[in-house]
Amino acid sequence: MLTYFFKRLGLAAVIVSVAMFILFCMIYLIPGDPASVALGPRATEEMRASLREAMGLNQPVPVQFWNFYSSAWMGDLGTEVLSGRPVLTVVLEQLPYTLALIAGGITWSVALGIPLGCWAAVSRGSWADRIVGILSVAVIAVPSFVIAIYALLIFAVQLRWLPAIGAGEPGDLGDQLTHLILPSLAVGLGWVGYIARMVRASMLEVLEASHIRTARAFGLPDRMITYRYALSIAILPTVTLLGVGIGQMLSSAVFAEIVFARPGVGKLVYDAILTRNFPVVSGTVLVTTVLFVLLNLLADLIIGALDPRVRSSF
Amino acid sequence: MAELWRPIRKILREPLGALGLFLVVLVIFGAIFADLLTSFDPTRINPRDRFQGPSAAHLMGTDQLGRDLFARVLHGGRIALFVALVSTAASLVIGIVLGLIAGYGPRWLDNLMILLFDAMKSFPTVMLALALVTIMGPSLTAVMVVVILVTVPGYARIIRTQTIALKNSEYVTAAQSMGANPARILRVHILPNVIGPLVILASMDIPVVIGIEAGMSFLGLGVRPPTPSWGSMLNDGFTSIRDTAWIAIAGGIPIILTTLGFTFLGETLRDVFDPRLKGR
Amino acid sequence: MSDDPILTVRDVQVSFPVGGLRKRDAILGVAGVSFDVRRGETFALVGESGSGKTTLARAVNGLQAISNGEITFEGQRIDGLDRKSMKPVRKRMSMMFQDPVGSLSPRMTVGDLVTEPFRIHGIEGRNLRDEAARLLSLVGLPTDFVSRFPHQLSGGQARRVGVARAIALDPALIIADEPTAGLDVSVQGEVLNLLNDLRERLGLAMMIITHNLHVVHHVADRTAVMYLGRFVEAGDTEEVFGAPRHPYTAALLSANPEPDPDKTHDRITLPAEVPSLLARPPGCEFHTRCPWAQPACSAKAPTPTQEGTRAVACHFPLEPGARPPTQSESAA
Amino acid sequence: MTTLAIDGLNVTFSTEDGPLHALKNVSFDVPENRIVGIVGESGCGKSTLINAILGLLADNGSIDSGSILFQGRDDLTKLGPAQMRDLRGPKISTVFQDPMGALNPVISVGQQMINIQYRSDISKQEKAQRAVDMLELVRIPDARAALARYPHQFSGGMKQRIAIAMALMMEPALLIADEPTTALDATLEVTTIELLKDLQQQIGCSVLFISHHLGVIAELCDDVVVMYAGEVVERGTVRQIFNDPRHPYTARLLECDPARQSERTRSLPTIPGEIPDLRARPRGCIFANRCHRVHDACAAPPPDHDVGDGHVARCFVANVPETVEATA
Repeated sequence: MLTYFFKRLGLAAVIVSVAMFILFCMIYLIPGDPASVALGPRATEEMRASLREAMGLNQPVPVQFWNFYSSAWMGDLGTEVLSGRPVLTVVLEQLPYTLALIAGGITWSVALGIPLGCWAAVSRGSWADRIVGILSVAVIAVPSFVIAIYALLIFAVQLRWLPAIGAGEPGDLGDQLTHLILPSLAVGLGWVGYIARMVRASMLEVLEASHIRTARAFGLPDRMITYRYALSIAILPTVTLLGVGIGQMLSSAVFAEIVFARPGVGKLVYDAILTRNFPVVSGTVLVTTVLFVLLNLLADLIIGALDPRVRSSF
Repeated sequence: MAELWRPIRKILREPLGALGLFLVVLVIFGAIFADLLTSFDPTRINPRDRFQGPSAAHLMGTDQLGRDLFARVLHGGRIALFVALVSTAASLVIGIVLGLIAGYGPRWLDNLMILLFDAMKSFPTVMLALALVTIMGPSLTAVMVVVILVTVPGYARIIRTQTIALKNSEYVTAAQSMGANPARILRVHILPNVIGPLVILASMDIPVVIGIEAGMSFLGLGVRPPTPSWGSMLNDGFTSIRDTAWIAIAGGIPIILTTLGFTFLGETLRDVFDPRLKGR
Repeated sequence: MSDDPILTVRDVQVSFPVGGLRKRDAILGVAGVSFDVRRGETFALVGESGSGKTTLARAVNGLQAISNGEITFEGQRIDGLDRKSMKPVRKRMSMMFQDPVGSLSPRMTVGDLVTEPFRIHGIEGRNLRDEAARLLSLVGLPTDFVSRFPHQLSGGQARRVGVARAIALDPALIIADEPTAGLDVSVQGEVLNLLNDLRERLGLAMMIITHNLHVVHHVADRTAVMYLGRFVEAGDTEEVFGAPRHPYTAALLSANPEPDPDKTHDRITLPAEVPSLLARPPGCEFHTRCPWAQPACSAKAPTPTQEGTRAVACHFPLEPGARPPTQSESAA
Repeated sequence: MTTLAIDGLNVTFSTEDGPLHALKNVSFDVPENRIVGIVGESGCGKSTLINAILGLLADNGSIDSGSILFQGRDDLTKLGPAQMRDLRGPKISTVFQDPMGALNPVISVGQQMINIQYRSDISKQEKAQRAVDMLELVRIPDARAALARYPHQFSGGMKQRIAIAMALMMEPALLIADEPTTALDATLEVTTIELLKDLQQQIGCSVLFISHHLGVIAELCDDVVVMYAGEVVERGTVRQIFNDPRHPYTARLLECDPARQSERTRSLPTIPGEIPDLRARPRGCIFANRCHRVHDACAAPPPDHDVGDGHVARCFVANVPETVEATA
């Protein structure tokens, strides 16, 4: 298990490195001058030149990449243009808000998705199955920011049941949770559908497997077959799916933070673009990418812990 | 003609498929005949008619610049469909080529490409879009580049996995033992067997692409004003959501109807033509 | 049939790398095998799963690179040839694969399938439709089958299509991997008869790979028995079946229950399971399961000895009718 | 007392192209303490028969008529799902063909064997001990340690022996073995069969053994049922069937087995033709289109002809043994 962990960790590091390389290529090799982007149209040629110098843009490209790469691994993502604070600090300040939002989204999607999918699979072909099927397809289809705006419109503006903006009073957990309900629903609703569908499909597949036929042939009770024999296997793809899904939830979180005016990395990067705060943009992209890769790694480890076949193949 | 008619009949037999087909046809119809369906110019600013609620003259009302929302919805459909179809088609072609190379090529190339795909997929979509737009500036091209970068790794991986599975199948081994060259094996034995499922999966991604376009335009990173886009309309509506909710509704409804329509249609297509893909 | 070999295989080894990063470890799927196939004869390779028989067949056909040894076909060295130089060889040597339906490309019609060899080798000047009809009638299928797809065929029909494709270019050698796999007993005979018939009519040599000894008995002139990637015994089929000299051959023969309820079975039961290729036993590799094993067997590997037409790799070859010495104990 | 008495069983599947009559008037007995073999080629209805007995027919399948009497008391065609479940395991247990897929991959072997005993009141330790005893009986080395292992850590032959141990653990009255050795190599096949025979005698259960391998049937079984296209064409003791086949299909099938041909021959016997489409069964004899003894009468449904001592063949000419009648 330990070798498995280190193997996966090594692979994750390689993927992050390649991602950094791609990011570097995008920033520095695509036509367009980061210095002019950062300074805006009214900057003088002198200002651009000095910033270029400061950003190291006059050095050869491989050296630039090495500087970018090595300092990023050391945690140095540059400094914010306006305040001069380290970008990493700024991003890490905002990260907990986004993580809370994603955790909320996962909670919605797991708490609703798994039971719904299981129910649909067990009552296959019934009305319940069909309704769950149509609803999950529908919530997957509609983009999360549309859900966010309509949720805001209905529950906050029209009905006034829940707060519309902000993350709640610091220190007041209840208030913070109330503020989390709508944004996390917007983030997680689509994933309720994904998970319900995935659980249903893999449940049906597992229920067809010959070891389930064997279990039935031994007269095991239906509850034991459904939950201990089938769901324990059917849940595995869901964990992988969630690992992948966290990337999309990060995307949805950006919209949710903007719509509900919540602090978080999405709001941070959006504001940074509007103010041409370039290092913050690339730093945030990098941090969220690392976060995504790490959470994927976590999903793989969970699978390894749940599935003896995976465990022993490493 | 009968060849074309049979699948359509099969889709119409499913209530959800019929609904999906109806919505999709409606959106396409609206986009094509936008100029005939409304006499308003979607970009013409008319300060006297600002913030008008829905009425007989303005079916969906007007926005903060007095532009007719119905006209903007119809013309916005053109942008959405154009982005969806063009970039999905481009992604499909690129993804198939890359996937076949990774799956049938040498091991080291496969490993390298998989690493690149995985790295590409490890950027959260919106973050990738934000980073790109910062460099390229907001434009329709930026939206399409984002769509291609986001979807190609997935398509390529699917094709690669299938290609590898087929590469070891007995009928491909048989073709090798008869002396067929790789080009022939890919063209005759592999491509026809992997392309069908992927086209269906890609058709189910059309709503996702429409969502990306609308989302980026909503953030002001996509289509430049004053070009009408559902996403930017939604943003206009969002700014004044407390007072004039109809603008947000006008921007959101077409997104919802289009994504639902394509999804229902895609699901039905898949169930009818390739039931094995269910649950993917 | 003549003594002139069409295929000569000498000391062929096939190794597969195992383990992830350290690629130095390798297992031997085929561990040094030599044999000839003569013009017009049927040669059978027999073995259980994991014996390396299919790997050996793929190596002969150039689908699997060999790590050692020589393969000569019609007087030409064919091991190590690249795809282009191998192409002319493939006209003369065709291969049939295990799964009757699975070895046919699912989206091609029977007509396209049987004429594919012509298209691959760019053979012009023939009317492919006529060729398809000719080939189908050779294998006893109605000509209107040309427009069918593989999934519309029964196992036996699909196998016939495979045979038609294999003989399309008038090869000199056909390699058939488990030609009766997945077929019902009542259809097996049809396929074997067809192969025999074609072999005689077209003067082909055949190499049949199978686990089914009863099939071998009826179709093969000569038989080789494989265990863990080596030949343990090879020789004329009649002789090998009549009086097996290697304990493994004897065990394999006795393990085939005959459909006769009155037959008393005094069976040679093999204790233990087949060893892993990763941990080949020292000495004679069969000694872990051999009822006759003696101390010497685990110490030194036997070298194959030739007696007449037969070669046996055993320190203590069996006398005809030999019974295992302490069967009841070793089976426990 | 007969363990299982099947009488006039008819099973139909509804398919897109109309009803498929999968089993037609199937009747035979599995007497106490005997091994009954069912032999037949693909499409003969073996799997449908097992599923019908176990009450595990697919959703589109239904039993139209007939009875499956278990131990003279329960008609399995009329039992509810809960009652059926109470029989499966303790009374009727099953070993399936695929040793790789028959065990749950994420539950340890020991836990699976303990789960099967969920009806029993004994302590968990006693259940584990019972599992160890069974594993030892099927010659799994180091049985106690094996409890903690997962199915993928065993070889195919061992997995099939574990499946047999699980099936016999509750000492059922009837063991259904569905091609349990087909996926195994020849040397493993014979050891598995011998093991099965030993255990059957120890436990004293009846066995319904399904196989397409005539040699295995001949060696293992006391009685044989020959199926073709969803019908029982002939049944009798193993000697009656193998030494004196009365249905032309049985006779030809036996001939086709290359192992039956003691003389080396280059032209093996075959049965030309194909199984008829079960959606459009012929009115008369199901084998008529491939039969070399076909005559005018065969256009009508043939009777179940008892030729003596329980030897029954569904054929008009069953009373005329197929002697040396030349058969091409």
